[in-house]
Amino acid sequence: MIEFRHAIIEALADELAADPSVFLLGEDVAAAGGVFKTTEGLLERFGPDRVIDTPISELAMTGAAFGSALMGRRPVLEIMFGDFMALSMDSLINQSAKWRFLSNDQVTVPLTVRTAVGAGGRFGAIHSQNPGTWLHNVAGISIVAPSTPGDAYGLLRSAVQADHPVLFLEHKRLFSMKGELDRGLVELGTAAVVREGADLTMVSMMKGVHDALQAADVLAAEGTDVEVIDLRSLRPLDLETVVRSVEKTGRIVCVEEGPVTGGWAAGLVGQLAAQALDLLEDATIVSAPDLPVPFSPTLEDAWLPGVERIVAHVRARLAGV
Amino acid sequence: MIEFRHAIIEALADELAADPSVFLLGEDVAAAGGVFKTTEGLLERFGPDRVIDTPISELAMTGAAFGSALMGRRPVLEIMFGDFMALSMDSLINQSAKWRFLSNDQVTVPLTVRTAVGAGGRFGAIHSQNPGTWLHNVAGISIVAPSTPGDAYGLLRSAVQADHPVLFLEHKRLFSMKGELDRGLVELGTAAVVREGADLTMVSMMKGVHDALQAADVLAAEGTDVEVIDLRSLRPLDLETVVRSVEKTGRIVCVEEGPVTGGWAAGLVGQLAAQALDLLEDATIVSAPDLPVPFSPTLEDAWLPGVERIVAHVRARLAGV
Amino acid sequence: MLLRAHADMYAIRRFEEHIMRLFLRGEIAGTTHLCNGQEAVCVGLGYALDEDDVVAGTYRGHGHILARGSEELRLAAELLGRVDGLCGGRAGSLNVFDPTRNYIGSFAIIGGSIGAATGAALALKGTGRVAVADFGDGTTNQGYFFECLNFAKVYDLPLVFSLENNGYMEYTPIGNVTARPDDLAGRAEAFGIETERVDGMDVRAVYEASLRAVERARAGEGPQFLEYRTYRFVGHSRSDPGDYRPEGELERWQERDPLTLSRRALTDELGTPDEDIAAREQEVDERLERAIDAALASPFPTPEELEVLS
Amino acid sequence: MLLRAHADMYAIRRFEEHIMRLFLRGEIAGTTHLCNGQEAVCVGLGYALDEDDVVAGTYRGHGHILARGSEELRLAAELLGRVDGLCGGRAGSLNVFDPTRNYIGSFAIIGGSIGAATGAALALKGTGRVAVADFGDGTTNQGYFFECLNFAKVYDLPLVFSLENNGYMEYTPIGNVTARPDDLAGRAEAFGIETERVDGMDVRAVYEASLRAVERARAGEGPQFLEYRTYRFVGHSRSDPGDYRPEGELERWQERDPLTLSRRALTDELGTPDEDIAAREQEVDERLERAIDAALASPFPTPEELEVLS
Ligand SMILES: Cc1ncc(C[n+]2csc(CCOP(=O)(O)OP(=O)(O)O)c2C)c(N)n1
Ligand SMILES: Cc1ncc(C[n+]2csc(CCOP(=O)(O)OP(=O)(O)O)c2C)c(N)n1
Ligand SMILES: [Mg+2]
Ligand SMILES: [Mg+2]
Repeated sequence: MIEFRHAIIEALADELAADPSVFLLGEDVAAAGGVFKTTEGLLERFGPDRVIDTPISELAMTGAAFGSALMGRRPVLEIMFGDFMALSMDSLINQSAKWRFLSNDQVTVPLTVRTAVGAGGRFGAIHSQNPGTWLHNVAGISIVAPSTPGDAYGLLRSAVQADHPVLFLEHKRLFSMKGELDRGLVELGTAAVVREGADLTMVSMMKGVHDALQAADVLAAEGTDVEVIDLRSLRPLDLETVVRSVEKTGRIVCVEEGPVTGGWAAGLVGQLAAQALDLLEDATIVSAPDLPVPFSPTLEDAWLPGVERIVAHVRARLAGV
Repeated sequence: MIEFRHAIIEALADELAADPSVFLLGEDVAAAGGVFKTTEGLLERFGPDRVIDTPISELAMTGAAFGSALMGRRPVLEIMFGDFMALSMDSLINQSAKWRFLSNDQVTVPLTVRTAVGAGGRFGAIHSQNPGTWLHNVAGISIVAPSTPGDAYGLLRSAVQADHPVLFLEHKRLFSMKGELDRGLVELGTAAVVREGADLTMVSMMKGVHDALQAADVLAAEGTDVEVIDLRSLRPLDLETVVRSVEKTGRIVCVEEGPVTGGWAAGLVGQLAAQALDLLEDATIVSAPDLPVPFSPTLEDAWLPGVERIVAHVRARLAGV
Repeated sequence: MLLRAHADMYAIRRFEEHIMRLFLRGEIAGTTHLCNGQEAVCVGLGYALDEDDVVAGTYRGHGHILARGSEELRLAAELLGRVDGLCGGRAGSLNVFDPTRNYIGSFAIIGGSIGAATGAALALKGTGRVAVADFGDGTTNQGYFFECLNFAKVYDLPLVFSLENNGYMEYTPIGNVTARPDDLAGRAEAFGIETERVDGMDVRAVYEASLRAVERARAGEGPQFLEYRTYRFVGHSRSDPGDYRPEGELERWQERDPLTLSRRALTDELGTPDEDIAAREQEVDERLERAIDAALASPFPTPEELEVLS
Repeated sequence: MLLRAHADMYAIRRFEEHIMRLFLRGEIAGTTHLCNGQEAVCVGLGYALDEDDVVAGTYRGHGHILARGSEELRLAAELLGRVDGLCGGRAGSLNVFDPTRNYIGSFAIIGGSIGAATGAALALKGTGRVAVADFGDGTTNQGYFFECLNFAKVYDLPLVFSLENNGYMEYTPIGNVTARPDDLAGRAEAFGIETERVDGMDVRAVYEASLRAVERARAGEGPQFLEYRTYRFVGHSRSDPGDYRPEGELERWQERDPLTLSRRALTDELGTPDEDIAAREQEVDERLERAIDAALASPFPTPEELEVLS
């Protein structure tokens, strides 16, 4: 068993060791080992040319990571909190995501951007967001978001090895979570059925997957057999896995840690409806209210979808309320 | 009849005249009258304190617009091309959208951001994007996008008068379009049925609305009676108007100028399914391929959903293909 | 005035010590950034401002908020996430602010305070009011900073750039990632902005330099830039033990603790009796005790609030 | 070498005149930004670089691309949106680039070229290769610019900042929105970066200064900054008549047209016979004629390409 944050360190270490073109950059990632301790020990092992502390310059860092990728390097950029991604988006959207296409496939941009996301840690409105949806409509990048240490390892290695830009989201409430590490790679763009069930398909990501699994346990005791899918990838969406599940269950509930409008859940249901409307008996979304993430524990807990709300939602839905 | 760009000038002029706290800022908006000529004559009428040419400093401009709004001014910020919004997003997401909530409703942020968006003008991948979806998941802002001069006027005035941040999207291929101007205000967050029909609901925005109307004409000649909805607002979504239409037609086709994954169309269909699945006999999306906007005219035309593709899609769909 | 300044700095120090205790007791969740060591900047700058001048600060904002005159009870209640908080518990330490005192934000995005203060100054131009952008040394590598230097100078805004140079970002010494770290003010000079370097541990020096800058800005002489040399005696945030500091550095700076300096000046220069100082400090202690207790007695907001809003 | 430089500048001028004609004929759609007047920078800087040095430029990039040695036919074909274009027609004038010549991008986002070149320089550090960031005066107010000045200096990157100061943003004179517009290089000096101001109309001056800077960067002396004073003789982009210019300004600068200066130097200083110059120019004219014709003969990409890709 290994902590999620250590799985990240392991993946980075294995990539740094395997490929001399890989390097890390970010604020406080080298000497300090990262504010979430996800790069600890890497400076010592790989030296200051491979693990670089940067100034607080998100534009320069993201632009430079892109430029180095054009030269054949494989930068892994850490943006400390996902909320700061707003300062990185120009280079991601207007450069990294576009250059291969614009070059007529002459160049690739093997860039990985890692960032810590999500609410529930009492960090308030500007340190708790889920920026995956900000980039969800941008062609040319992948967005992945693991929920377990094993997936974190496998997806991060795949991200670093990919020849296109990948945004890699790390949920803050998972860093201390423990799980198995088999050092297997996980293909980008694939969802995983993490619990089989016949009555209803529940889709979530990151911390939400664990809530979904807990909710499934509660519901199982009440006789509802929930299949839980860890979407793992926002872009591309693995509709196939979802469709296969819904073929069996006919019902889908998505659990999203964020507002419904413009979120991934509504988009997933929409694409599902456009592709397989006939399969659907019911489709719903458990999401956060359309508000920023509040600081106060009582408010933040109310903001979050959580096991209780998920369970209550499913019960009501099945009861036809 | 008045050009779309003149409707914008009129709305700005009327707001500047009506409220001394309103002012405009942006690159080349004052002396030059804007690169799309949407602020022409306003410097002359309202002077350099109300119409301000800025340096090429999107971070500073957006941050300063926010700060001035906190002091009770009503800034109208022009970001020349929507693609450059990526440089403005930090202040919009992490400040403007959040401050009212964070302040416990003690302050408001009456900020309007105008920007020229959309493809079809042969401007290529970095001057043709639709950034509305980048902010679609951000609570605390409105996003509106008119398709006619009358709506441009009415929505822009409502945006400037609103006490919260509004992103106002102007499609480049509409600037020269002519239409009526009755100087009526249009409520933010409302969709409009722009053509009534019984067989199928077609939803689009901006330039897409005109394509949809043309497609509806073609289809009408073949006996298909299409209702066209101009969504006009990405945030909040006016689901009610859409539901009312689908109650009648049972079928929805969304036409989006952009990739389907992470787009507004999939989100709309998803929310519709979550709210009114029973109504839906069919739901589909005509969108762009999952690629940046290409420059070459042949490629750009193929990238765009357009009248022909819309018509072909509906025909195939109705034929059950 | 020095006795008052001493008491005000003392109050900030003690207030944050309470906060740290509440943190360790689990009463406060999340994170918090203390300005322990930097109180002279908060108070000296605060004294140089009028009530209707405007300040935009950072996540390290408690001291500045108190210097604006906000209620200790309400600040503490905010950090505790309670309804009586300055922001009803919605903002917390990272984001708390008090618009009623013209403290318009604790910006958790590096550089955000500068953009906002620039805009405030744009709105205040010609009114005789001044805006202050408070930020740290790490922020001088951020795009907002430079763009706003130019922006403020171009429009000759009544803006005071207030750089609290404590030598560190979170855990990285500023010199490691900064060109010419010993001349951060030189970056403002490149824009033709007047600058002054100030001993940030000496509340009188801070006050006098701040007053000069504020008055110049008020008089329409355009943006001003102050670099306060200071130090934080504690870690960057709650979880940081501050291991990255070279040996002896903290101790050297602690000799110049703003409270030590003000106490010494009171005694040695002004002949203030120790009892007077002690009496003022005790007053503060008791006041804070009451404020913290009252804050702890304030209820948490009810979740229904969110339902109403959305 | 001057004769060759003259011919190369002449080729850029004529190439863009062809492009303008194609625009007016409707063969090219969208927009385009000409470097008419700024050719000495393209050629003089180009000569100072080795083949495996790297250049990141802007939407005003045709001249630099040609200076890198890219084929005129393929550049023209790109602007026409044809399959033989450098980017298969996907990029167009605003975004065209040629990685085979180490010209890594025409960045349509102000400041983008600087970020990319900074990263290229990070990758090239220690290899003896150099990266160049080309950009305009308006770009010196942009966050990317400042952050990268610091970034490049901190890591001592082999990067040459190449500022083409033509005095204007799109339609706004740079002085209207810029603090200390006469000392843009001073902004780099604030970071301890070595700078040089260069007559950007004199191709020999450009070459010599560029060579000095490139060699310093190559030798590991860290980032260098060049400010070329230049002027564009045409509007910002296709649709701009350039009305915002004060009377007589264009004419004054035209007296220092880089082509006039090089022709004069060839004749007066080197005694090059007029016929030799004319012969070279005619050679260029004929070559370009052929290139443009060939580009026009190249087919448009078929829409199927998009279906395959997505
Ligand atoms: C845009 C952005 N990047 C990174 C951070 C994370 N961060 C928070 S505080 C900090 C250090 C700031 O240093 P400085 O400006 O010197 O202020 P100090 O903390 O010393 O007061 C960093 C990097 C942030 N909040 N915002
Ligand atoms: C981030 C961004 N903001 C605005 C623009 C629009 N724009 C294109 S060119 C230009 C002027 C640039 O001026 P300068 O840097 O001097 O370069 P020049 O055009 O003179 O070569 C502007 C504002 C842009 N492309 N990118
Ligand atoms: Mg600091
Ligand atoms: Mg220029």
